[in-house]
Amino acid sequence: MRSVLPILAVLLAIVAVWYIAAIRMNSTWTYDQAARAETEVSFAEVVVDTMAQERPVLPAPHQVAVGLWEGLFGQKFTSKRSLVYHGWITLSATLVGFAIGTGLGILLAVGIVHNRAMDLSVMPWAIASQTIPILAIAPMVIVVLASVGVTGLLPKAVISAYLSFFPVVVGMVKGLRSPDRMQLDLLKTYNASRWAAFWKLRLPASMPYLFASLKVSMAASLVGAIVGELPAGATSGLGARLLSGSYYGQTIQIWAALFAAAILAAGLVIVIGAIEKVALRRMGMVR
Amino acid sequence: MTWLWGAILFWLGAWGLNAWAANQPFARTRAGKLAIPALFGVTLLVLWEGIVRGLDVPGVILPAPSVIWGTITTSVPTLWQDFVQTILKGGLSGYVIGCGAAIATAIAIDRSPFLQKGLLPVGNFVAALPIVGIAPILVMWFGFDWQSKAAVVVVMVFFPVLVNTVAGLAATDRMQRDLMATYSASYWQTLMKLRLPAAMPFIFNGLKIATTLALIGAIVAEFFGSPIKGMGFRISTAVGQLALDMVWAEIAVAALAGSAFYGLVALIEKGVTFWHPSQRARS
Amino acid sequence: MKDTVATARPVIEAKGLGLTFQTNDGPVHALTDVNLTIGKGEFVSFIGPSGCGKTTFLRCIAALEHPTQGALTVNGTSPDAARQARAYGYVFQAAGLYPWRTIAGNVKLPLEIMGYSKAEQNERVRKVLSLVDLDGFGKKFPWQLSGGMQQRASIARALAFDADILLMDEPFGALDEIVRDRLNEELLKLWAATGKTIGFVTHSIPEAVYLSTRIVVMSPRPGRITDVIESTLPKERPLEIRDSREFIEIAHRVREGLRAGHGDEV
Amino acid sequence: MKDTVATARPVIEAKGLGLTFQTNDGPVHALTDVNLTIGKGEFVSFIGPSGCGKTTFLRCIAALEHPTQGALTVNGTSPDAARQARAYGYVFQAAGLYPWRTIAGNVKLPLEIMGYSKAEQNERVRKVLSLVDLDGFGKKFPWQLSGGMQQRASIARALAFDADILLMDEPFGALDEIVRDRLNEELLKLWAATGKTIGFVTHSIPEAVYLSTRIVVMSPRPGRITDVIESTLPKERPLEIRDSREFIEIAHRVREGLRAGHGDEV
Amino acid sequence: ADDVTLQLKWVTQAQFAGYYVAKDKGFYEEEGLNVTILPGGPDIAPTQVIAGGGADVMIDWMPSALAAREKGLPLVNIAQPFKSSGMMLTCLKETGVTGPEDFKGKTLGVWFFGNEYPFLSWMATLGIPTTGGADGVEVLKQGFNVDPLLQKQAACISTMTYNEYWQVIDAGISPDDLVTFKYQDEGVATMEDGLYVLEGNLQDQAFEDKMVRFVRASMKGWKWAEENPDEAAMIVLDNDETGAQTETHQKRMMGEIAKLTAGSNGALDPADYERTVATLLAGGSDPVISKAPEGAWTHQITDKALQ
Ligand SMILES: Nc1ncnc2c1ncn2[C@@H]1O[C@H](COP(=O)(O)OP(=O)(O)OP(=O)(O)O)[C@@H](O)[C@H]1O
Ligand SMILES: Nc1ncnc2c1ncn2[C@@H]1O[C@H](COP(=O)(O)OP(=O)(O)OP(=O)(O)O)[C@@H](O)[C@H]1O
Ligand SMILES: Cc1ncc(C[n+]2csc(CCO)c2C)c(N)n1
Ligand SMILES: [Mg+2]
Ligand SMILES: [Mg+2]
Repeated sequence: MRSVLPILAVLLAIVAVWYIAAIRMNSTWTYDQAARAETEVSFAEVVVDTMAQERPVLPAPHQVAVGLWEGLFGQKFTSKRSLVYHGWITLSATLVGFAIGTGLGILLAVGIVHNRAMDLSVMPWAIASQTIPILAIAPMVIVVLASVGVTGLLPKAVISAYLSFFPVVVGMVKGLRSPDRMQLDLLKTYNASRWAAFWKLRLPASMPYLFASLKVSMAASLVGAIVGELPAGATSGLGARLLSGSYYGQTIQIWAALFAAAILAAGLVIVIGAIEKVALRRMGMVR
Repeated sequence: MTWLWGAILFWLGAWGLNAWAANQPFARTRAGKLAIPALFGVTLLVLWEGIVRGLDVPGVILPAPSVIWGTITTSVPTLWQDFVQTILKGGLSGYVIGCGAAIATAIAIDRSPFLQKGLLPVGNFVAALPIVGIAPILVMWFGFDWQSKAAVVVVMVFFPVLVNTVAGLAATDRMQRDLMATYSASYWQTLMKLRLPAAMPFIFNGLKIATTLALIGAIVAEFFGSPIKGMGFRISTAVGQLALDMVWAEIAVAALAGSAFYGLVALIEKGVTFWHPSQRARS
Repeated sequence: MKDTVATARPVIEAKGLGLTFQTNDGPVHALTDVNLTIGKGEFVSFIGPSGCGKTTFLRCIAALEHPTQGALTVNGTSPDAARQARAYGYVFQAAGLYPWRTIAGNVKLPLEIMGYSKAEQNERVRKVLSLVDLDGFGKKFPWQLSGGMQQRASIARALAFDADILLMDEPFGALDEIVRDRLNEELLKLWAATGKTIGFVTHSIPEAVYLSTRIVVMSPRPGRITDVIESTLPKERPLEIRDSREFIEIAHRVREGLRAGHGDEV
Repeated sequence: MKDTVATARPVIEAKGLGLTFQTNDGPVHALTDVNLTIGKGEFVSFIGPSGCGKTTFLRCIAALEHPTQGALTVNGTSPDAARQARAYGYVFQAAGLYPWRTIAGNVKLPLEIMGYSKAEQNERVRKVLSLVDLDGFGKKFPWQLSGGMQQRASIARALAFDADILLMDEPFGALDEIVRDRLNEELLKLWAATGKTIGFVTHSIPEAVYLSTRIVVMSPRPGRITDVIESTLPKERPLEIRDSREFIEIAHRVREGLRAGHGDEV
Repeated sequence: ADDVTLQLKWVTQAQFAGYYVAKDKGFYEEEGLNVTILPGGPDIAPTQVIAGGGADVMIDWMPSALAAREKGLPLVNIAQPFKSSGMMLTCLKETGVTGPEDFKGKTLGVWFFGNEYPFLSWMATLGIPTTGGADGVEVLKQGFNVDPLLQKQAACISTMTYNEYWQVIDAGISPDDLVTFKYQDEGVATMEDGLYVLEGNLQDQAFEDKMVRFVRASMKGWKWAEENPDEAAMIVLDNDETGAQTETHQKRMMGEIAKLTAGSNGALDPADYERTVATLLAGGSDPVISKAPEGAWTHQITDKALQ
């Protein structure tokens, strides 16, 4: 309860600012329309109009809420107009991509920490890989994968994995290197193998870093899945909803899809946070 | 096919060489730290060239590195113009504003657990909004030129830096804080002398992640409307024209600029957080 | 345990003090029913088996921990208020130097915070570093120093500014006898010259006897005061005093007290 | 300094050993020209002012640091080879417990690594925890223990497995005299029973004299051995031996040696 | 049944009604074909998909296909269901644009990604540089929608008669407030929405046969759609996986599309082709194609399909 109050307060403030911004940004259109129709409008009329435009520059919060509600609960979950349906499509690609991405990220980090050649050569290229605009190569990835017969969920998951492995690599490398000299020396005196040092020292020491990275990487996975949906022929998924909304100037639809995506991401991050809490508590790392 | 096998052989050989070189004293010198990743890169390029030639991959699917290099050398003015538009104007200004705002916000909400408890989850939520959704909106709000790209970058880098800074500000150990308490140091003194220095490794973590985000953000935002220059513009039109060599030329510039940007921030980090075990271990 | 009243104006007064930590497997009673009054200018040592609550008690005085029972006043006000008045110099059980500051920078820290002038800062840093025998190490970073040197740097840090109350948690634990003797002498000189009130945790009986006006013996589980021994030694104390009958007698009493406290568990 | 030869089969042999650290403001000569031979089953204490290189020397023996000059062999092989043969138990100057393991888990760590059976692990953990007087604390996490208790846990960790050579860097620095006495006795018993070779850093002259067969006095800048004192005390040592003439004489010699080493700087 | 994959140029909408109708009404099935229709999108270059082997046949605008041909991707037009061009430039009257001569100094929104060629040719014909300044036009890469016009970020934007134009109207701007320039009327029309395949495949007897049946069925679909526009729109709606399209919009779009397909039996009119090539070659400094292409179209398929 204590943690809900501040969130509510902040949300309230945001909604208030949002309404004011909506009135300001949407009023231009109202005034323009009035000018075109050669009529005068009072401020009250403007406010009313800005709350209910069909293509607002910034939809009012309640418009988005209604759009979201309709999308989520306004129809059967299996309907193509349901955000639940599209959310599920995106979610499945996200989860597969996240699994591939984090797995790869952890493997790479382990390699980088244990192998000097990898440390020196892989890291700069992992960084370079992230500066490649994914939106540019996503279509090519889809095309290339399609030409070798891979279609459907997997191409999207590949793109999502591409975005999500990097935060894991960076965080895990830092985490696996976080043990201090004494902690490492202790194991040296036991002549512990690298394997034992990894399991008993480096891995546990890296847990807080891992979880922090997983949260970032989960969000990245979702973005990846959405990006992957754009060139997949704008068929289904939240990305497709965003795109078609954008294509038809359906601002409210965009915002609803956007919020659905964010809710999904937030939910996934919360799940990771919960796992983190349990894991770290069991490891005695939260006091 | 000879190309393909040749490339694979070269790759194996170079990997062996690299693995050997990495364990030589040479690898600890400055030259070694550049040469080894460079050799790795060359290996990748040779492999790429070999695959494209060996398997006869059409140029409209994936051009060979040699072809891309040819395009780079002949289109320097275009590439430079796009670089200035996207990276210097859109990316860099957004990065500076976004990171600055994030650090300032972290410090601002640091005093109020109430705001932290309220803002962090909400911020978390906002950060989860995919850029592909935000970019068109910001283009609608801030116009077609680089300002809207900077806005996208601000939104993208803000949260990672905020979260890292907040985590960093909390990263002092009990004794360090108690020490300040016994001096009855003011909030600002504790901040400047203890918490910010202790937070630096975390802040730089955020700043490093933000470099790559800034680049992607600036480029991707151009897909949603732009003047007729910029790296994102060039990439998206070039794909439509099947000028894949140009696409990859731009990607090469982006990767190079991104790595340089990241390297610069990492270098500054090394200077600022020289005391952190993760920096000391390798020096 | 009856209260022990000091003759001088009381600086620290604990009445029925208790502190319980809540841990994942049950509460830990770190302190129970501690009654103690420390007068201005006293030098009080705390001695007792490890885990008996010495650190916890010092932390309560410095307002770093808040008692769960009883009352505690410092200079007649709450510990928090005293802290705000910058009444404390505290030497922690571990050195706790900031890794991003050089040794000189670490010693300078409280001076910066308390707004000393640049010149004064440098002068004081020089003086205290030389006091703890670290001249020439000012520019090194903490991790480049041995454990004992780090501990000495942290003592220098607490001595660099003029706090009325000095709380020291095993400051000399990591030092050899010679340096320890020297620092003991220096500390006594400083105490005599400044009239500071000193709370001092140690494990060394001779050290406690040599330094203190009173020795508080504690015992664990729950942490409490089992004995308070007044020192009858004169204020002027050459090192040789340690061979005097009186000294040996007091040391014996302390040892007995300690042993009694240990009885239940060793 | 001439080499001191031990009578028993040599376990540790240092010849002209030197170690220089490169730091941001110039090289630090932590050790120079150290010659020392330690025989099997010896108990050698190292004493000297802080920063004189005691820790550094112990770290060289354990192959945690590599000398820049001279030769060092352990069991006739290189320190690295000895480490690979798991010849060492090491107690660090700071406790260095892993925060994500409970106290029992920390003590179990070397046992897990060396592949002891589960039952054996539990049995040994129980035994050594009780040896250092920490029964009942097995399930606590390190940060829930006082400084001295953490240090005892780290001693237990080093004793849990059977290393031939035990290197202890001020293991009892944070303990009070009573516990310290008890652990001193236990250590002597353990040594007598197992015939381990022990290298022991301490700042306490009585402790060094009480425990050792030989006492190595070191002095700083550059770290070197200034004196090696053979103990003539019998192997069987009740605590009361500390009041014997012989004991006091040896202690006096050590103090003199220390003072001489200090001469140049105090 | 033989498998055929068709790559669309854009998202599922009435612009492609003929193919959806043919699939839905079983025309393809009757011809022994199993057709997969891949929707396009803003990032999908149909030319790239077909080059990568992801599709057998694709829909594209002729300028884009000819440009790709010059880049070395041998595309051939096998059928042309669209007779006329639906592309226009739509301007806000209040910006003062009344004719092409007023473009100078204005900002114009243009689609890129292979759709910019007709515009560039037109400007070249008019002799207006596209590099900005007082004598030229400032070009914006227009995004997915008509916002630049509504937000007044551009004086004119590209629209299609059947789609974006109506979005402007739906947004609340009356046709009276707009000025439109149809490429068709300006004499710079280029062919839109033709069917293209890779030249090499046409040598293959089986492939040719497949395409013959495909074109035949597709044209049957188009003619059905022209006659039953509302039902065709509903079929499109059923096939829209995003669930974003609306009935009114698609029905109206179908009505407009019917006007563009009217007059085509599916065979390319060589005169239209020549006009398109001439327009493209007229481009000034930055020609879309540098020389008249050879063998870029064939009646090989339509001749057999439409007999
Ligand atoms: N990593 C390092 N880098 C630079 N100098 C170091 C480093 N470690 C130790 N030194 C220096 O080496 C010298 C010896 O240090 P060492 O830790 O061996 O001393 P010590 O005898 O163990 O002291 P103490 O009793 O205080 O623990 C000191 O002057 C110290 O400053
Ligand atoms: N944060 C904490 N949470 C739970 N228990 C604690 C905490 N801090 C201290 N304790 C417990 O309180 C008791 C007293 O601890 P304290 O640190 O005061 O002992 P001490 O007398 O200073 O011992 P030492 O001489 O070993 O430093 C111990 O049993 C310890 O386990
Ligand atoms: C990025 C982008 N590129 C091209 C078009 C234009 N476009 C391609 S096909 C087609 C048919 C009409 O609906 C249209 C308009 C666009 N809108 N957005
Ligand atoms: Mg303590
Ligand atoms: Mg040491």
